[in-house]
Amino acid sequence: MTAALETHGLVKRFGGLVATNDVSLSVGKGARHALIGPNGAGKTTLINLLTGVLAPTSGRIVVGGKDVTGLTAHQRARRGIARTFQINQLFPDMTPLETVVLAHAAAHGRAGTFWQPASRERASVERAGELLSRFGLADVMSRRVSSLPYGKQRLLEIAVAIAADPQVLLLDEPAAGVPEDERHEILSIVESLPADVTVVLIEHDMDLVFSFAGRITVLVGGAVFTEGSVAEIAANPDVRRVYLGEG
Amino acid sequence: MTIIFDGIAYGMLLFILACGLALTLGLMNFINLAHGAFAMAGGYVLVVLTQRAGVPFLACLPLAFLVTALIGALLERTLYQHLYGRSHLDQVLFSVGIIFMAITAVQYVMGSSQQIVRLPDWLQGRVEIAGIGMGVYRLFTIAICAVVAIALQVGLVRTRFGSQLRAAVDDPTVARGLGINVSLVFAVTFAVGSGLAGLGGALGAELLGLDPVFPLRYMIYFLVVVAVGGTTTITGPLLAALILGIADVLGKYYVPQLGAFIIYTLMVLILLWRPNGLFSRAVAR
Amino acid sequence: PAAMAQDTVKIGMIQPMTGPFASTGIEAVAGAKQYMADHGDTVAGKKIELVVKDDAGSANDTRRIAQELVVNDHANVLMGFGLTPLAFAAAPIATQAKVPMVVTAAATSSVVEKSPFIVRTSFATPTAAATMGKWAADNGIKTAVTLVSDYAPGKDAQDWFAKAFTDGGGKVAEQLTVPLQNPDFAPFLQRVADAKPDALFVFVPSGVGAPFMKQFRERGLADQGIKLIGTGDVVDDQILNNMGDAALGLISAHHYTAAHPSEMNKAFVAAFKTANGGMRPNFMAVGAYDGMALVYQALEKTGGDTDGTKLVDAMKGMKWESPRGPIMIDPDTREIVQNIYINKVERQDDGELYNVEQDTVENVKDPAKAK
Amino acid sequence: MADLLVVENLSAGYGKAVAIERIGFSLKAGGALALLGRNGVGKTTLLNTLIGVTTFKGGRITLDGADVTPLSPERRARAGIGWVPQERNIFASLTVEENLTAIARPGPWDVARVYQMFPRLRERRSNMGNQLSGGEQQMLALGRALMINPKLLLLDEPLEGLAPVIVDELLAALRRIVVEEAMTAIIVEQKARKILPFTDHALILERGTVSFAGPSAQLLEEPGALEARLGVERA
Amino acid sequence: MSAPSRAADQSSGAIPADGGVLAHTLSRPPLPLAAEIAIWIVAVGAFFVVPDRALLLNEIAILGLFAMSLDLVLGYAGIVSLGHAAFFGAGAYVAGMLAVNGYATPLPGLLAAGLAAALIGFLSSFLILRGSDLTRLMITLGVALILLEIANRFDDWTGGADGLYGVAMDPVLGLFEFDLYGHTAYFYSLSVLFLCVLVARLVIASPFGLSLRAIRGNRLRAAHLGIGTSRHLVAVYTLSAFMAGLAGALNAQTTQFVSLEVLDFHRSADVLLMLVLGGTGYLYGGLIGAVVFKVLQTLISDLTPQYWQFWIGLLLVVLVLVGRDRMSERLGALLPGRRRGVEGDPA
Ligand SMILES: Nc1ncnc2c1ncn2[C@@H]1O[C@H](COP(=O)(O)OP(=O)(O)OP(=O)(O)O)[C@@H](O)[C@H]1O
Ligand SMILES: Nc1ncnc2c1ncn2[C@@H]1O[C@H](COP(=O)(O)OP(=O)(O)OP(=O)(O)O)[C@@H](O)[C@H]1O
Ligand SMILES: [Mg+2]
Ligand SMILES: [Mg+2]
Repeated sequence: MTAALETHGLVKRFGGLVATNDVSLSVGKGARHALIGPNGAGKTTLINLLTGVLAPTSGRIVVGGKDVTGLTAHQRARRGIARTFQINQLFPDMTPLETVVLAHAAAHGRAGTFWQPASRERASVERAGELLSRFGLADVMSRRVSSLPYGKQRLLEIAVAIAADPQVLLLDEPAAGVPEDERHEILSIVESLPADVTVVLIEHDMDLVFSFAGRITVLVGGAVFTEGSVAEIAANPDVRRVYLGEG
Repeated sequence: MTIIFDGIAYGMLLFILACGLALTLGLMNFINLAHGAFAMAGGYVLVVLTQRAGVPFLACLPLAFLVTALIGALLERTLYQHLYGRSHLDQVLFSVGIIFMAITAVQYVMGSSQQIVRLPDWLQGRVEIAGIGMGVYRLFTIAICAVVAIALQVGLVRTRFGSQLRAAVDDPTVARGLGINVSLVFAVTFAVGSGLAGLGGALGAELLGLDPVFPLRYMIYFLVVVAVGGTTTITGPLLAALILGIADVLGKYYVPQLGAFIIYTLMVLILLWRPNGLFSRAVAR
Repeated sequence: PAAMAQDTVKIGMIQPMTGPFASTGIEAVAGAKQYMADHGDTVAGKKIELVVKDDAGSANDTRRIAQELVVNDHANVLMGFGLTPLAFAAAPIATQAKVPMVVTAAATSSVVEKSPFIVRTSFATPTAAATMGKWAADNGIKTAVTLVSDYAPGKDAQDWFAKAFTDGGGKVAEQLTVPLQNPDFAPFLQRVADAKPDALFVFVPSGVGAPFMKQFRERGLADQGIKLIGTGDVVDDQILNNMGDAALGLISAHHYTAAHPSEMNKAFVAAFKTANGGMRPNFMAVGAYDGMALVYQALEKTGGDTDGTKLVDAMKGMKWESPRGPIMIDPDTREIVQNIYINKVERQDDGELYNVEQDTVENVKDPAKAK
Repeated sequence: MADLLVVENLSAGYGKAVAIERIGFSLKAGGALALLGRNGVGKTTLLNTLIGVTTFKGGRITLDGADVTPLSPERRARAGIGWVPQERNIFASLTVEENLTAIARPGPWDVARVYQMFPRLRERRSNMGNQLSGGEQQMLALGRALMINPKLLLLDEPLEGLAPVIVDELLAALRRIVVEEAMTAIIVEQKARKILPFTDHALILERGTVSFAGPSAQLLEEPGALEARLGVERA
Repeated sequence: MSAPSRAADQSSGAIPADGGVLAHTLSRPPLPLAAEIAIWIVAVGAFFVVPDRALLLNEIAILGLFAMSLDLVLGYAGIVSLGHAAFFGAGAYVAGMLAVNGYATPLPGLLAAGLAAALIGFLSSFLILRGSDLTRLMITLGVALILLEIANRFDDWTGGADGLYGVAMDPVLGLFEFDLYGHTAYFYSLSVLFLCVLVARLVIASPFGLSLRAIRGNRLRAAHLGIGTSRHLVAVYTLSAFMAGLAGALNAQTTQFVSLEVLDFHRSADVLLMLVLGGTGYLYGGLIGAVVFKVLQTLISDLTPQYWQFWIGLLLVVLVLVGRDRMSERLGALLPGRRRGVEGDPA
C-alpha cells in the first residue's frame, strides 16, 4: 500500500527556534492518525508545512506518491488536501451556505466559473445542503458567519474542510470550543467519510483521540518523540510524563 | 555635495510633515487623509502669528504645534473618535470631507492666494561648512526634525504607552476590557500626530508654500513616505523620507527631464520589493 | 418671461473657483463684476446678466458647463477659461453654437485658433516671453538659463524666450523644466548655479512663484551675479507684496501691473481693492474686466443684437483704453494687441512691493501668429 | 464577609438582540464558580457583560460593594476584573512580554511570576503575539489577565487547547490562587466534569437564563443531573 | 431533546433534498429584481423628465460605470485603489487618439479602448497582489501618476497638457449623430452601462464571484479551498480595468475631448468617493453615488461656485457620522428587501 502522506526530514526554523526538527512521517491511505504533543511542540507548524502555509527550511513532502513541496497552498488543495484551522478561518461576510457551496465547487475546480450563477452548480449545492444539515447549521445557513456563536463557527470550519471531498484531511483541534456531545458527533461525521480518505487529527482531548485514532504520533520540541498504536501510547510512561499527565 | 545636503533637508521636511501621519495611520491604523489640513493649520498659525501679531518666529513653532494639537484633540473628541472602529473606506470618506471643509474654510477666512512666510534674518542666507554650501534654514529644519524623530522614538514607540497604543489598535474592545484607557491613548496620540503635522506645516511653509489647497497638494507625498516607510515604526518613515528626498533631489539634478517619474517609480519599486514598507514587522497569518 | 429673455444678455462665465487654480477664478470674477459695477448692467437697452460657474479646473466640467450654458441657459456669450485645456475643451461648443467665447485667462498661443468665435482679452504667453528675450539680449545679458514649469504655457514661454534671445545674440546655456507640483527647487537651482549664466529666465504658475524666489535668494544665486528675469506670472500682483525682499529687483515682462501709472488704472485699483477686501487686482482681473468691456462695446456696436457672428465681427478691430493701457483686438487673429511693459519689483511709497514699469514695448502682436 | 460580586437582573445582548435575560447570582471572595451550558446559551455574553463589552439592557453589577454598572470596561478592569476572552485576542503586534506589561497593574502578580507559572512563555518572550502556538496564546491570555492583579477573574474556556498535563497543573494552580489570594474566579468550560471538582458553585445557563444554580458537588454527586441539564452522555 | 443526535435533528430547519430552496437562497441578486427594474426605469425616464440635462445625465452614466468597475475590485475582491483613473484615462486616450487619427467609428473605438485598458489592468494587476491596503493604495496611485507623466511627456500623440484636441466621432451605428444636447450621448452611454451591469451581475453571482468575496474575507482560507487567489485577482482586476476603460472611452467619445485630467488623482479619488457614498458590494452603489454626488455638486455649486466644496465636505462628514448603513437602511426600507449579500440577524 502506498502512503497517502509522507514527509522526509522536514525542518522548519523560526529564527533561532526549530519548530519542526527533522520530521519523517508516513501515514497510510485511509489511516486515522492522531498527532499529539505539548503546547508549542510544532503540531500546527507541521500542518502548516503540509498545506503550504509555510515553506519548509529543508525536507520534502510527498502526497499520494507525488512531491508537493514546491506547490502553493491552492495547488495542494486541488490535489485533495483539506484542513481546518486551530483558530477559525472563515469568511465573515458570507453565509454558511455560500461558504460550503464555494468550498465544494473550488475543490472540484469550478472556482473560476464565471459564466453561470453559483446556484446552478447542482452538485455543490446538494452537497452543501447535506453537510449543513448534518452539522446542524441548516437554520443559520443564510446568516452572516460573523454573527454566529463561536461553536457554530467551529462546526462550519469543519464542514468547509469536509465539503472539499478531500483525499487527505488535516484537523487541527477541531473540537476546541465545541460542547462534549457535539465533539463526538463531529468525529462520527469524520469517521463516516469514505474509507480511503486519510485523516490526521490534532487534539488535546484524549477521550476523542483514543476513541478515534488508529495510530498516534507524539511530537515534542518539534521532533517525533514516539509513534505507536493507541494502546502503546496510552501506556507509554514517557508520554504520560511529558504530555498526558496523571489525569 | 550641496545637492546631497539639499536632499537630506528635503527628506527631513517630508519626514516631519509625514511623521504625524505615521502615528495616526501607522500606529492607530486610522486613514486620516486630512492630515495635510492639520499641517496647513500649523502653517497658517505661523503666518498669522508672525505677520499679524508680530510673534517671533521661534516662538511660533511650538505654538503651531500646540494650537494644531489642540485642534486635533478637539476634533478627535468630537468627531474622529466615532470612526475608529469603522472601515477604512468610511475613514477615507470622512477625512476627505474634512479636507474639503478645511480648504474652503481657509479660503473664506484667509483668501485663496499664497501666504508667504517671512523668516527672521538669522535664518536666511547660507553658510559654508567643509566646502559645502548650506542654507541656514535647511540646517535649522534638519536639526528640528532630528530632535522630533528622536523624541518620538524614545517617547512613544518604545514605551509602555507605545505598547498600549498598539494593543488598543489591535483589539480595542479587549484592550478596554483589560484596563487600557483606549480613548485617552487615542486622543493623546491623535493630538500629538496633529501637532506634529502643524509643526511640519509651519516649518515647511517657507519651502513648500502655503495656500488653501495645501492639504490636497501634498497628501500624496505624506502617504508615500508612510507607505514606503512601513507603518510599524518611526525609523521606517524617517528612512523612507530621507531616501525619497535624496533620490528626488539627485534625480532632478542629474536627469531633470525625468521629473516626477523618479519618486513614483521608486515608490512602486520599493513597495514591490517590500510590500509592507521598508521596516515592517512580519505579520504572519 | 420669454420677453424678458429677449431683453437680457446672458454672459456665462466659467472659471476655476475651487481647486488649485481657484485664485485665478476668484480674481477674474471680481474683475468682471468690477466692470459691471463701473458701467452699470444695461447696454443698448439690454440687461446684462453674469452667470458664474465653477469648473474646478476640470476640462470635462468646462465642456459640459459650456454646453449647458448654451443649450439650457441660452447664454449669449461664454467667458473665462482659466487654463488652456479648458479653453480647448469648450472651443467646439462655441463653434457649433455660434456663440462668442471671450478668453480672459488661458494664454497658450494657439487658443484663438481653435474656433472662429474665440476672442482673447488676456494675453498670449509668447508676447511676454519674446519681449523679455529681446530685452535681455539688448540689455547686456549674454547667457541665460531657462526654468519653466512642465506644461504647455511653460514650454511656450521657454521656446519664445529662447528664440528672441538667441535672435538678439544671446546664448541659452540650459533649459530646465520642473514638474508642476514641485515642492523643492533645490536641484534645479543648483544646476543653474553650476551653469553660471548671466540671467535666469523663469516661468512658473503664479502660486509657485513665491517659494521659487525665496529659494533663489537662499541659494545665493543673486549674489553670484545671476539676474532673475521672467514673465509677469511669477510676480503676480496678488501675492507680490507678501513675497518680501526676496522679490526685489526681479525684472519681468508683462501686459499689466497694478502700478501702471494711468489715472484710469489708479481708479480701477482703488475700486477693486475696496470691493474685494483689499485684494489687489492682477492680470487675471484685468483680463476679465476687459472681457466685459469688449462685450459691452460689441453690444453697443450691434445695437443690442446678440447674434454670435455679428458680435464677433463687432469685436474684431475694437480698440479701447484699458487699465493696462491702450489695447486692440487684431481683426485677423482675434488676438489682443497690447503694450508689454518691462517691470522691476520695487518698494513704493506706501511700503508695498510693486512691479514698476521701466520700459514699454508698444502694440505687441503675438509673434507665434506672425507667419 | 460581604459578597465580592453581586449580579441582579442582568440583561444584555448585541445591538437590538437580547442574548441573556434577568440573570442573578452572587459570589463570595475566594470562591470559584463554574459557568456551564450548551453552545450559544450566552456564557460568553454573560462574562462579556460583566466586563462591559456587550450592549447593556438592564440590571446591576456590584463588585466589592461598589456599583460598577455605569463604569466603562477599562474602569471595571481597574476596579479589579481580569478577563480571558474566549478567542484569546492576544495583541498581535505586541511581543509576549509587551502583552503582559502593557496592561500590568501593581500587585503580587508580575512578569516573573507569570513566567514561573508558564515557563513556555519565558522562552517565547520576544515572539510577536501572532507567532504563538494555540496553547501558548491561551497561557498568555491567562497570564495577561493575572497581570491586572484582579479580585475577580473571568475565564472563558481557559483550558481549551492546553495539553492535558498543563490542564492538570493549571487547575491546581488556579485553585491555589483562588484560595490563597482570595481571588474569585468564574470559569466557563465545555467539559463540566473537568472543572466541577475545582469549583465551589455552578451556574448552568439555558437560552440566556439561569437554569441551575447550586453547589458544584450537587451536580457531580446526583446521578444524571449533568446529563439532564447539559446533555453530557459520557464520562 | 436527546443529546447524541442533537446536531442532526436541528436540521428540522429542513433542507429539501433537491436543493431547489438552496439554489433559490443562493441566487438572490444584489438588489431585488423590482428595485433593479425601477432603477432602469428611472434612468431612462430621467431623460424625458429633464431632457435639457442630458449632458449631466450622460456624465452620471459614465461615472456610474466607472464607479461600478471599481466596485468589482473594491466591493467584491476587497482591493482598494486610488489609481483607478489609470484605466479610465487609458480608455479615454485610446478612444480619443483613434478618433483624431481618423478611426472615428464609435463602437470599434470603444472596444479597442476597453481592451487597451484591460491590457494595462492585466499588467499592473501583478503589482497589487501583495501587501496591505495602504500598499495597494499607493501602488495603484503610483501607476496612475506614472501614466499621467507618460501622457504628459508624449504630447505629440496625446496633446500633453493642452489636451487632445479635435476628437470628432461618426454617428453611432452610422445612425445617431452626436448632438449638442447630449441626447445621443446619453443613450449611448446608458446602453453600454446597461450591458456592463448585466455582465457584472452574472459574474458576481457565479462561483467566481463567490471566490472573490472569499478572497476578500480571508485570503488564506480561500487558498486552502483550492482557489487560485492570484489568478482570480488578476482576472477581476483586468475585467474592472476593461470596464473603466469603456467608461473613459465613452467620456472621450461623448465629450469629444481628452485632457490629462482623465488620469488625474482627483478622478481616482472622486470615483472612490462616489462608490463609497453609494455603498460597496452591490453593484448599484457606484451608480447611486454618482447620481448623489454629481447632482449635489451641480446644485450647490450653482448656488455658491466658490464654496460648494464646503457643503459637500460637510455632507460627507455628517453622512459618515450618522452612518452610511443607517442611511442606506432607510433607503432600503423604500426599496423593499434590499440586502447586502446576506440578511441580518433574526431577532
Ligand atoms: N511565525 C512564527 N514565528 C516564530 N515562531 C513561531 C511562529 N509560529 C509558531 N512559532 C513557534 O513555533 C512553536 C510551535 O508552534 P505550533 O503552533 O506548531 O505548536 P503546536 O504544537 O500546534 O501547539 P499547540 O498545541 O499549543 O497549538 C511554538 O513555540 C511557537 O511559538
Ligand atoms: N457578536 C455577536 N453579534 C450578534 N449576536 C451574537 C454575537 N455574539 C453572540 N451572539 C449571539 O448571542 C447568543 C449567545 O452567544 P454566546 O457566545 O454568549 O454563547 P456561549 O454560551 O458562549 O456559546 P459557546 O459555547 O459557543 O461559546 C448566541 O445566540 C449568539 O448567536
Ligand atoms: Mg497548534
Ligand atoms: Mg462562548
